[in-house]
Amino acid sequence: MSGMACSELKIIGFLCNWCSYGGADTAGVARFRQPTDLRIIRLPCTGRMDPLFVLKALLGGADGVLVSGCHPFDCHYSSGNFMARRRLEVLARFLPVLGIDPRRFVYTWVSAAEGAKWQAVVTAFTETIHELGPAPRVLDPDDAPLRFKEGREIWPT
Amino acid sequence: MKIGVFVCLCGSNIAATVDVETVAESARGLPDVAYAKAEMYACSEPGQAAIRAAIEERGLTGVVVASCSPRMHENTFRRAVERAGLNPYLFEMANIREHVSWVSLDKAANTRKASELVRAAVEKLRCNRGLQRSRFDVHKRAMVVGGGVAGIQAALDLAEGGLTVALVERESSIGGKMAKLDKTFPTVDCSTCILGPKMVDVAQHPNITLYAHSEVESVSGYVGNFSVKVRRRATFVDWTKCTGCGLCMEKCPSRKGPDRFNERLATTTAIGIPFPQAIPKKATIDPDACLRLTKGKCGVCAKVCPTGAIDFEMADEMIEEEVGAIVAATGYDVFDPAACAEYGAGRHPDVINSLQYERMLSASGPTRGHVVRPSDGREPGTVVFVQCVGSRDLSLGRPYCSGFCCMATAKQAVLTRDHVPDAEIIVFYIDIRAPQKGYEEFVNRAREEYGVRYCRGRVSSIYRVGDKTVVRGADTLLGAQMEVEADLVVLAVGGQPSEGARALAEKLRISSDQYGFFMEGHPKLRPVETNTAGVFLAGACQGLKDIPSSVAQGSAAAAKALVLLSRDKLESDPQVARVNPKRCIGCGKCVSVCPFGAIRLVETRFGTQVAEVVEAVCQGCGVCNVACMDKAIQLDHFTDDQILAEVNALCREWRVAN
Amino acid sequence: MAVTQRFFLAHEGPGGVAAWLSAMAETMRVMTPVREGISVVFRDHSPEAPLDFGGLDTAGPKAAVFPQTEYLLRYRAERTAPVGGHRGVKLEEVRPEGDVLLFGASPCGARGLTLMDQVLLRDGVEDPCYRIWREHALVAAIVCQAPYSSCFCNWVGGAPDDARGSDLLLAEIEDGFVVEAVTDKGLAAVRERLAVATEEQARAAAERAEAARAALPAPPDLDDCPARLNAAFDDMDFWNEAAAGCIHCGACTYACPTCTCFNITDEASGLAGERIRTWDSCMFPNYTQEAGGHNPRPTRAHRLRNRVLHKFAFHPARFGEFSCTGCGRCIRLCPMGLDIRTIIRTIEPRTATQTTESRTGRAKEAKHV
Amino acid sequence: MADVAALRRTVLEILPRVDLVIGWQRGPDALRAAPLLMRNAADVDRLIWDRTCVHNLATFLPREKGKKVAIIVKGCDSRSVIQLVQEGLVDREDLTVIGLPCDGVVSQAKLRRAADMDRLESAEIGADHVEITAAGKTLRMALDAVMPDKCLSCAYPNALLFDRFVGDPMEPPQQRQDPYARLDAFEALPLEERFDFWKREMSRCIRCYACRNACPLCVCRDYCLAESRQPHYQSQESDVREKWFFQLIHATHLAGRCTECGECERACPMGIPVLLFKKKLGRIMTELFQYEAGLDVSATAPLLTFQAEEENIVEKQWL
Repeated sequence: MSGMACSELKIIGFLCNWCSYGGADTAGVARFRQPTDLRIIRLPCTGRMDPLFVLKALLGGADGVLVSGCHPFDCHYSSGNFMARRRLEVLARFLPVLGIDPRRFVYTWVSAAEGAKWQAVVTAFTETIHELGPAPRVLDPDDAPLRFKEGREIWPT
Repeated sequence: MKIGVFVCLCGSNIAATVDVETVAESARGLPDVAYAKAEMYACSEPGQAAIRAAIEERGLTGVVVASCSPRMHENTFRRAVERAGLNPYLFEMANIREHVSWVSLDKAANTRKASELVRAAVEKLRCNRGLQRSRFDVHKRAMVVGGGVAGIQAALDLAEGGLTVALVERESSIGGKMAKLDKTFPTVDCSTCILGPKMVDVAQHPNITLYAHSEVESVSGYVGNFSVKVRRRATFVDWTKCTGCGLCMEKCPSRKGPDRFNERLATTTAIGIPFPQAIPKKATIDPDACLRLTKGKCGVCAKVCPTGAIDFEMADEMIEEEVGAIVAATGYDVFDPAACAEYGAGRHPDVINSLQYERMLSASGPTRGHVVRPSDGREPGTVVFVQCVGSRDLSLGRPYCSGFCCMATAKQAVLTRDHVPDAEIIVFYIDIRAPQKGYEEFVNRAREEYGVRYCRGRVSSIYRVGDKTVVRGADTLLGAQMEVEADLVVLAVGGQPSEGARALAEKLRISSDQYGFFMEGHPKLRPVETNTAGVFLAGACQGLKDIPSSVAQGSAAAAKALVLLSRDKLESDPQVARVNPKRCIGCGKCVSVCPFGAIRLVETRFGTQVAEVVEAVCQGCGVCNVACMDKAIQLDHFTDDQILAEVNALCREWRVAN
Repeated sequence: MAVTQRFFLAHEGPGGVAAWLSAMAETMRVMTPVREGISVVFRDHSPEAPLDFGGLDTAGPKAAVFPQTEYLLRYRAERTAPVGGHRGVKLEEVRPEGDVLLFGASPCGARGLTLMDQVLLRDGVEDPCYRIWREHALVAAIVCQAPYSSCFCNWVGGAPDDARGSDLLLAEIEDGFVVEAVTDKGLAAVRERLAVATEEQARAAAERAEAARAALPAPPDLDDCPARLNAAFDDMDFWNEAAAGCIHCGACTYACPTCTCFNITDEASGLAGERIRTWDSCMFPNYTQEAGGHNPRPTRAHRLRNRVLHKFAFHPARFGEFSCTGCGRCIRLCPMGLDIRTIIRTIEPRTATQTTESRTGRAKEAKHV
Repeated sequence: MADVAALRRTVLEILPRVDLVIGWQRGPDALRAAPLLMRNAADVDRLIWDRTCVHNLATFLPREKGKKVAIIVKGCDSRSVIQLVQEGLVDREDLTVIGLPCDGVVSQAKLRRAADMDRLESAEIGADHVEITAAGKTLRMALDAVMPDKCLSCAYPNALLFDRFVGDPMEPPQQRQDPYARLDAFEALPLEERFDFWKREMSRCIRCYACRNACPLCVCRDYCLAESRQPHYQSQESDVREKWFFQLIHATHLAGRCTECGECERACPMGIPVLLFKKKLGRIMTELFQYEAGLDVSATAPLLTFQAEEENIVEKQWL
């Protein structure tokens, strides 16, 4: 299926519970329209964000990964986002050596109050991923073990 | 595991743009899911009853609710499943309202997205395990940081509630900004007359220990068991001996030190008591102004002091306080209008700020209550008030409304009429904000009964011509340029977090917003709690507010702390990091990254080192989990396997083709 | 079964390598050795890729009949009741499919297959997947012309032109290969397609093989090697020293043409999953790790001892042959420069007191790994 | 290079005070060495010191924790020791470091590319050349041509941490190659080619973990994520995704710790250039934090700390 035009790509978001998850809630409460590609995983803090989760997702079939947490100085745990910023910046700069387009990974800060910013971030990032198109696959879907193919038929195309 | 999935319609909030039946049907095809059903309102009593019934009748061992944000109802549902006998951590939520139904109208895409989020929740739940809360003892003592009116109220309520209280105040007297005010709006009653008795209560209350001229040095520990180091800054006067007689003040030859209480409108002695009603009423030496401390000469005060209280050798003292809860009430600072060069504050003598004017109006102030032009001491004929200086100004990075200045200006305009009956009084404003009880009426009285002229428009510049201060602005209602030759200009300055607020936030491990105001736990539902258990907020440090709101919040913070410490033991959040000692190699990376000092290395019986988490200190951020290379330390409820289960569940499906 | 018959496969031209491989590729997968950097690996044959017959394929031909990852079965849980509840499970055995020609293997690698057969194709405990792979594989080995410094096939009963394990044995001469059909399967692959070799060609090939054999240094006598190793079983001082430089990686075992150890894991995702057999190595600490926490081979010394004894004592005791083809891959690839030849040549039983001391030494060692 | 006799004398002097001394001995052929663990004086006779002593022996230190150990190190190896001490994985008090000056070793990979090393008959290493006789052919090569890249761009020829230094400290040799030359060349390729490159290279990997086990800073012992079932980061399958993901585990866990000693790549039996990942991370660490691992036992690794205002991080701006 890779290479075909896709109406929806696979974008995984990792959001800290206190700021960005709240910001995404705020955007929802305000009914700010957003593209539907993003699937959000809730973390307690971006300090919990292991760069390996991003790599796991990118090698596992995600077309884009978005991490969002509290603005600097606003971390619920005081310094989790500062730790995350270093780890994620290193990761962002590391991706090109793997041949992965660095635009497929973004980390940013959105507060619980910034519903409009969340909408802008999701929209812009989704647009970027659609411009880049489907990510190159490490494994051809047809070569993948059965368990990864299971579920392909759930959604009629 | 036997999992039940409940997909909420939320009336039409979800059902309008998500096909909930399809979501429930897809859930039935997920591993371990034994039951899936759509519910009209899952959070309602009938909805919760249905969940409990399903757990009991079908023997469910795990529950997923797909509904609104977990930030909204996770606790609701945790309690519901707990009542049915399930461990509350064998529960997961999929947010299909705020993140799905409300942000897109594409029903097919929403349904697919909701189903995938449910699948991720189910896959995570399959990795969950029941967590147990542990219990620990608490100190039945509270600390209040900041002795303004909010802190005073909190301290008094806590003390009346039966707790002992340590009240820490940076200045040498409590009272805060309110002590500097002449009158308060909208009743125009004497500020000192209503605050004074409360200050005396603080001094006399047997449950309150007052540390004035002191600051919080460091905070460690956790809810119920904070250990706070308080630095008592050297006063150079032994307060146990000082009687507050004031003789030293009369004799002190250094009289050029800035009078901070009087907002630098005057100078004062190097030793002194800031104002007559000060609590504690004890003298303090300003080491920067004292001749003895700066030049080694003088020492007059020591000679005249009848009790021999002067001690030039005094050094800062550290005091360790063990408390169960902390109320932060550090108030605010006024905006320094020197940043707005066009208004001439600091350059033109007859341009002062509203707090300075307040001191001028006060009978105990530097002019003994006479309204005068600072330049020549003459009574002003025209007084201009400029509103929103340092508020609602994007160019200064202060888009917020300071809240109290409209009313303060109206009050000062009214008082000006009392002091100078013939004065022309003009207020430049952008909007008038007077939403509380009696406020709007007060402003109208100022306009109508006191003849205060309100001009809607921003002032563009203030400059000096001869001995007049010219205020140039626009009256946008008339559409006319205005130039007023004023004798006195009062800038209604806004507020900002008090100096050192960020540093205190770091010590308390609470967060602050982009301006530095402390963040409450929830803007609506947890307005005095912070996200650090056991730390509460009162007054303007959380956001600028007027006296009644500050007092209310002081009482509210006290009530929250009293509720917390009414229990003999507290339960800890079980979402904490846990070490697998077999895996741990004892490298200590977790120890060095933990923001709470919650991890330590201990020696095993084999002589090797392993990490150990102090459960009650751990706040559950998970920074350690990432730093650990062999993943020997795992954050419960957000373990690697739980997050990977979600990642895998979301990645597994290949893209949807057109 | 063995009908010795010789054919000629030219380097170039109609009866040449390229043409023959293309013909073979019509009915089976063809894998040929390709040089990538400093290693030589078997890849799906591509007419464009230059073949590399210069030396040993780095990781041996084992993977062609004993893949590093083998899917043994797949399953999928299925809902039977309309609203969740009881589920059935659909199980499906996965079995290898399709023929494969492994062209250009080394004789020592090919001979490894016969030693693997002893383990995996024993009566009563036959490995069904391996059986199918073996039956479907056609092995064409090429006679070595000049031994490596790490080669010791003649120590363990092998030779540069050892035909055991091969279906076809190719010996390179000036303008092509003399192809010996070792098995009927091999014969069928060449009989219709290749010309019969001339006597002159056959003689040239034999001469070269003889020269290669002669180029190998004389082997030591290893007849008493199993006995010496068994006697030194408890001499942990010896094993500690032998394993001193070992970093317990799996390079030696994974490249070994006779190692057959594997691990079985189940992987699931959602309702579907697979049972997977993957290579394992006795050099890994986790290899003998027991669920209760005990590890009977706690140190590198224990693990190295097992590897050496398995190959030079235990296997010979059961099957009458060393489980080693002397290919030297473990020596070439060892990142730390360990040499198994040193061990099997030098080991001598020590006195009883030394052995007792070493037992205490073992307990002390165990704590630190 | 220092004199092996002097080195042996130093070892003999230290040996009575320690449980073991880690050095090198002759390996399977004239250009390969092997580690040597010396426990008594007789062992010291086998000690060698020449340009074949490539192994970074620091890899043996963590597992000898608790024993009194002496180790012989080159400049590059000493950085791994520093890093291990910094991370508390080795007790400095239990450790005696014998430092050496070194202006380069020989690379098996480069020798293999140039000569038939599997048929090596004899070799001689001169001051600026290597002469090899293999498969009957004699080849004389400049030393620079067969040195590992790390030696061509060496900035630390002398051990940085030592209790005893044998020989005279050297001036850093002239840099004959940019330390990131190979990375630059690789990064000049288009993204898709880089991606395909790794897919091809990783397909060769046999998951033997020689890279991991040779790494002096891979210290998770028996609990490597690559083989862990809980947490279950990856399966045991040998497809490219799993193999590549393991390399990424290894690389990310070395970020800010790796001294780029190159043991991972040297150890790889399949010749996969896995050092590129670490080189990239090393360069990122320099760019972002001006940090080089393994220089200072009291430094804090950049990923274990932060600055509220990061000088070199420009965060994503949204319009």
